[in-house]
Amino acid sequence: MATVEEKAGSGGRRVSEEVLKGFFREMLLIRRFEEKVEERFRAGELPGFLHVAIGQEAAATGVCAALERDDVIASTHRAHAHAIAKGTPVERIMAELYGKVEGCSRGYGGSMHLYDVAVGNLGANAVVAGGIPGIVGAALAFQMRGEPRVAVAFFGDGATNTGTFHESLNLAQLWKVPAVFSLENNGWAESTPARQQLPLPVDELAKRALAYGMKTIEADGQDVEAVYLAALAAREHAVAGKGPVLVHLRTHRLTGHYVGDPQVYRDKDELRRERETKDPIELLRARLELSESELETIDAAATAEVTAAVEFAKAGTDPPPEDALKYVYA
Amino acid sequence: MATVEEKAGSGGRRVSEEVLKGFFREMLLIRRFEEKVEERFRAGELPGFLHVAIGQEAAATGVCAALERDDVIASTHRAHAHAIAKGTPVERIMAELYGKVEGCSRGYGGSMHLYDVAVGNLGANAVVAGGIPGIVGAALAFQMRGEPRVAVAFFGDGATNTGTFHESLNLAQLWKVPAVFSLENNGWAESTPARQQLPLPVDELAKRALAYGMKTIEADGQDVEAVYLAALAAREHAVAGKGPVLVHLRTHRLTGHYVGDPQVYRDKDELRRERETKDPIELLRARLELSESELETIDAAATAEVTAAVEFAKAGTDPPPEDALKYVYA
Amino acid sequence: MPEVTYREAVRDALTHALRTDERVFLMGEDIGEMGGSMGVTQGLLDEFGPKRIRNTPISEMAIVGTGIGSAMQGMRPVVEIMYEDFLTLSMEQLVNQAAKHRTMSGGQVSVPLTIRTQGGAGWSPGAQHAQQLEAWFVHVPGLKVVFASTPADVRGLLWASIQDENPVLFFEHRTLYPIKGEVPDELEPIPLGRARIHREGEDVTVVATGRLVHEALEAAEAAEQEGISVEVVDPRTLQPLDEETILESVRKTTRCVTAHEAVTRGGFGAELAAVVQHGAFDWLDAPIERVGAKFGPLPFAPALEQWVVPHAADVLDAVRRTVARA
Amino acid sequence: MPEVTYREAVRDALTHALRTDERVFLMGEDIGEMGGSMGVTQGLLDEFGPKRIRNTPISEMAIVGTGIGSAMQGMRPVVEIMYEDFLTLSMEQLVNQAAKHRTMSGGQVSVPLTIRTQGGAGWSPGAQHAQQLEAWFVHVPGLKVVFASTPADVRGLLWASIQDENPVLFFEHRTLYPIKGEVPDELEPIPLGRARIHREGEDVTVVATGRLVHEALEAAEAAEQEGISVEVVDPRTLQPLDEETILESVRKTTRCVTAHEAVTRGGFGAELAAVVQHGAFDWLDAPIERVGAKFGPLPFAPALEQWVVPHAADVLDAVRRTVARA
Ligand SMILES: Cc1ncc(C[n+]2csc(CCOP(=O)(O)OP(=O)(O)O)c2C)c(N)n1
Ligand SMILES: Cc1ncc(C[n+]2csc(CCOP(=O)(O)OP(=O)(O)O)c2C)c(N)n1
Ligand SMILES: [Mg+2]
Ligand SMILES: [Mg+2]
Repeated sequence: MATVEEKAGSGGRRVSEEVLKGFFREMLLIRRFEEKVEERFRAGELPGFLHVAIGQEAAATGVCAALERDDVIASTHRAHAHAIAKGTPVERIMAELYGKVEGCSRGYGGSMHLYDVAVGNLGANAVVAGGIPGIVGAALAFQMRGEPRVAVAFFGDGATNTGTFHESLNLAQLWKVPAVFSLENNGWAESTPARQQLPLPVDELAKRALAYGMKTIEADGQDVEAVYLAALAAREHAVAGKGPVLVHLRTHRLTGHYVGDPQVYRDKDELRRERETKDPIELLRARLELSESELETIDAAATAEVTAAVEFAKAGTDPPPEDALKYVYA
Repeated sequence: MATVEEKAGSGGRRVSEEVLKGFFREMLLIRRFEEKVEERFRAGELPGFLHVAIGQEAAATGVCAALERDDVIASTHRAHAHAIAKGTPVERIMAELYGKVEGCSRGYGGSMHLYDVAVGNLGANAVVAGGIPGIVGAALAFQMRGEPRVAVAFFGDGATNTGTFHESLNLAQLWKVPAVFSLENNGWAESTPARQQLPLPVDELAKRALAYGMKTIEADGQDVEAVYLAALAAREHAVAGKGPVLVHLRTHRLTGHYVGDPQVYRDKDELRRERETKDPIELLRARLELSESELETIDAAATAEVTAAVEFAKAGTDPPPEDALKYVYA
Repeated sequence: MPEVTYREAVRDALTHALRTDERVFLMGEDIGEMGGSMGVTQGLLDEFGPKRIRNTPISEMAIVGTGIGSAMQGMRPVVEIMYEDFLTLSMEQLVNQAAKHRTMSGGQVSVPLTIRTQGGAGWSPGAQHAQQLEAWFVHVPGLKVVFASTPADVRGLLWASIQDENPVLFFEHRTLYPIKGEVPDELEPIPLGRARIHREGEDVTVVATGRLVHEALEAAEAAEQEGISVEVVDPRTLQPLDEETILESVRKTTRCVTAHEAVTRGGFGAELAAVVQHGAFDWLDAPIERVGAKFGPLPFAPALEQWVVPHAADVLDAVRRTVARA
Repeated sequence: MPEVTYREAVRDALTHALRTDERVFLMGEDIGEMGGSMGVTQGLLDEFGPKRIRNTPISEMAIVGTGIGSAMQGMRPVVEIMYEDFLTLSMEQLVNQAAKHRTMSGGQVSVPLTIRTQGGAGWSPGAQHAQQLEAWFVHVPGLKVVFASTPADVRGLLWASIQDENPVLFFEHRTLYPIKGEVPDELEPIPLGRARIHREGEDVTVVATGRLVHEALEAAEAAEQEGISVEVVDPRTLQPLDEETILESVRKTTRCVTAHEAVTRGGFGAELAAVVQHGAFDWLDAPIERVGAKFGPLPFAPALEQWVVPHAADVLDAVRRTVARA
């Protein structure tokens, strides 16, 4: 997460190379984490239903970097990147995927329900758009108490087709709560491409906000600097009491919808082209002109962190079965 | 309802005086019906929960006049005007309000559930926006079978805040079904004024459609000719396979939300001004320069029809209690 | 002990909560200037202002969800859903979110949210403004469910619900708003999970909720004339359920009737019957009779409606049937 | 008799309906190119094209509502809700519209709509992809409710549901898709409202649905070893319910266990227990035991999940408890 100093380093419309390198480290950490998840799933070690954010690392990283620790987020089924970017150590996320007490949800949540209230992660949601109204409520609480905080909902293009999305944005704008709606538009809802699920051209999805008169900010979701600056501007707008903002990030899902998805529905050439031209990590690496050795150092650190996370997770504690109902009621 | 001949009389952008007189007769019939409902409710004769459309007669009349008999509609809690305009005899509607077997829903529906499938009324709905998705489905059926028919959903400004509205318009536009969404924007949802429930300026509610890239047509909802022409254009667009249309009609509720509503929340002077300047029947009467005697003739006919309807209703048959479960399953 | 209406009792609890806890606020359709469609919140806007008495758009999903989010951030929202029929629009947030956040987070978050709603037949509302849906929520772990039948209960239980750390579905019955009853001078919370014995009796226990508590009491009076002594128990909270009080009563009387306005099939009476037959098997002298609405959407015409929903006479019939088995 | 999987059996019924009735079409998320998230509709897009196999946006309310409207206009839509947890998003249309149009219109319209959905635990899906919510719909007059447990049943019941003039909620269980079973050569509809006796027995009747039918059969085998003879009955349609078959069985065995994967409290087993204690009161030798999930949202970790949901061992325990009462 970007600190206040780092933000100062953004100097208006540009971000310092140091900050960008920090982003690079985080994005690579996310990538290595997601790859490890795919690997461990194939090895049969991970139970449940998993969705990785390979290709969408810049969106999570850039948005969360623009937030303060007191700001809160709600995530989706594709939750790992958001959780890492908001500041939960990867070992606690990995432990959660292994269903361990050391997990960020104590093994009760799983991949689609990563929580870490201490760092402002109010939880990931396995119901598409299910977390959005809660974010309006969190923002309302901040507004009512006069706290300079924002609440951020992450969601995808598919989520904009839900009534929940509509009611939430509508109410947020009506009450001008300090919320940011971060739309990661990867042009897919599972196997359903944009043209089969969106009545608008895929690149024009920010038009959703016109129905509420809500401010929108657009950014290339593969460009972490652009994402970061967009989120920073959105945060400032929201926290200043000017109302919520829809941040439209055009991004690309460079893997299947879920881990194990054979993607029979997807054109293989197009996917290859996307992987070659739209990888946010490759794009940033090229821009930073990282030397081989610098890259290797960063990569080794990320890989080591992820490997350690797996070890931590595997050495974790299985929750005692009789504790299954421990948290049903307060 | 306007016949094909009458439509021909519209001559592009104008409607013949004869047709307008027909509209006038219908609007006055609706008004006298609604006044009778208020009266009979106060007299303690009508059970249940009633909403009249006084002030909104032009919207119902103009839209339904643009429809063919085969076209279908779904109405709302404020259902009487739509039902009359779509062609159900007032006596059958009145009988429904009295809970009689002769009623258009055999006494099972009541004021908020007026059905008359024979004339294309698929039912009024007591759940705000509850009837909108069904209209998308009816339109889909017409599209799949290649039938030149349209399906029309009536709803109010308050309904545009629901998720149901959003999902329905979105899907309708995506599939380009022949549906018309007739928004009667009276600026109120019960006691809640536009500024407390809509994040857009009240006159700009057609912007809702921008979220779907849907065609919109605007008309002054107090001007029946404008409404009629708007609906005609919308119907033509939809039936030609060009996609659904949102028809935005700015209108005025010149009474309480429900029959008996003391309207404590409403500025009395403003209401008086609205009644004086926005009454669609007065406006049309002035425009048609109806003579006193012509007006009296029309009024007498309307009043007589409504009086006869009450007699018909009162003389109707109470459904036998044991028949209460007769229509639960087919 | 002052006498107040059920409506005033609800308002009293809300007023008390708003006065004593600044985290409390209200959201709902037309609860401001209009004072709610049932007049429950009349006057609250004047005392507490539009920030704490919030009129909302028609967005049942969003207002419940906003309640959840603000509750997770330390507020104490009380959301009003105008008719319980419209709970159908917020089921996702109630069932998947409010009820599950605590478990899914491994205990990190609580959702101290109260959802007030009302419904019920008896005024020819038609099929979409009269359902009694409380049974659904009893099937959802993580929620608490309250259904109060008297002014004193509704006041004390609402106050307890607002203070509860869990999401509470709070059901009021439309036809009870005007009824009067005594309430304690001081507003004390009534702990959730305790049934109330309204009337002691020896021969049959009627476990009733909502409007049917009053029908049951009327039936009990009539039964008395016939020499049948009826005990009337109102669980008041359906979740958690005070099984012990109910079972003790049935073990004493050896017969049981359940009564609610919701349709019998799949209703809360089914759960009661299942619990009672299990816990009082060796005591029961007759099958448990269930009283509820007949199995159809509520028709509009008054005569049809009256035939569908249960009344004191139906409770009395059921009581007689259980006694006839002896 | 060919052997097919439960998944193939569902597909077979859909294919048959699409081939023989041009009014039939399918709508749902990812049912096209992907063949549905459970692979049930694989190949259908190729055979029937995108007009009849319609991928939809994530709009559970609108797709159910669109199904209702098209059904009222003479089509025979089959709507898929990917996980039954997402039924929560379409409750308004299911409960207030589909179930009530016929009554509210005084019989003018019917809604011949089939809603297929699936769910269930056993694969660590977490709390929002594993609920079993069939009991809610049994409480809604106007709906029919089916829950099939074998390939032959799922095929015949789905075909009957699609032909039915009423809205049918059709539940499939996630973990049953790969199981195999024989089906008749010719696809015949299985009439709604008829239970199936899977196994005859003398000492206890287990009334089970969905996955628990298989657990019950396993428990019955084990009980046999202990000298307990178990009859296993699957109602298959929960609404209308074949009370007679169930009651006859219990009157014969004198003991009853209900079993489903849904949480016990407020579940379908409550309705079964209420019906059975009433209709077989004089025959029952032991309290009816209910088997179901423990009362909590489903936790993720496999060990927790396994502890919450019921298995054959739980059914066996319940069987033993009823017999021990003799
Ligand atoms: C309400 C609901 N409907 C359907 C699903 C199944 N589902 C899970 S993810 C998904 C696609 C989501 O698309 P999008 O919002 O664009 O997010 P992405 O997966 O592209 O990140 C669907 C349909 C769900 N989880 N919730
Ligand atoms: C889903 C739902 N929520 C709330 C209500 C209660 N209600 C009935 S009419 C109404 C206002 C509707 O406003 P609008 O759509 O503008 O129609 P109008 O009454 O102005 O004609 C409300 C809130 C309802 N019937 N359905
Ligand atoms: Mg997407
Ligand atoms: Mg309005």
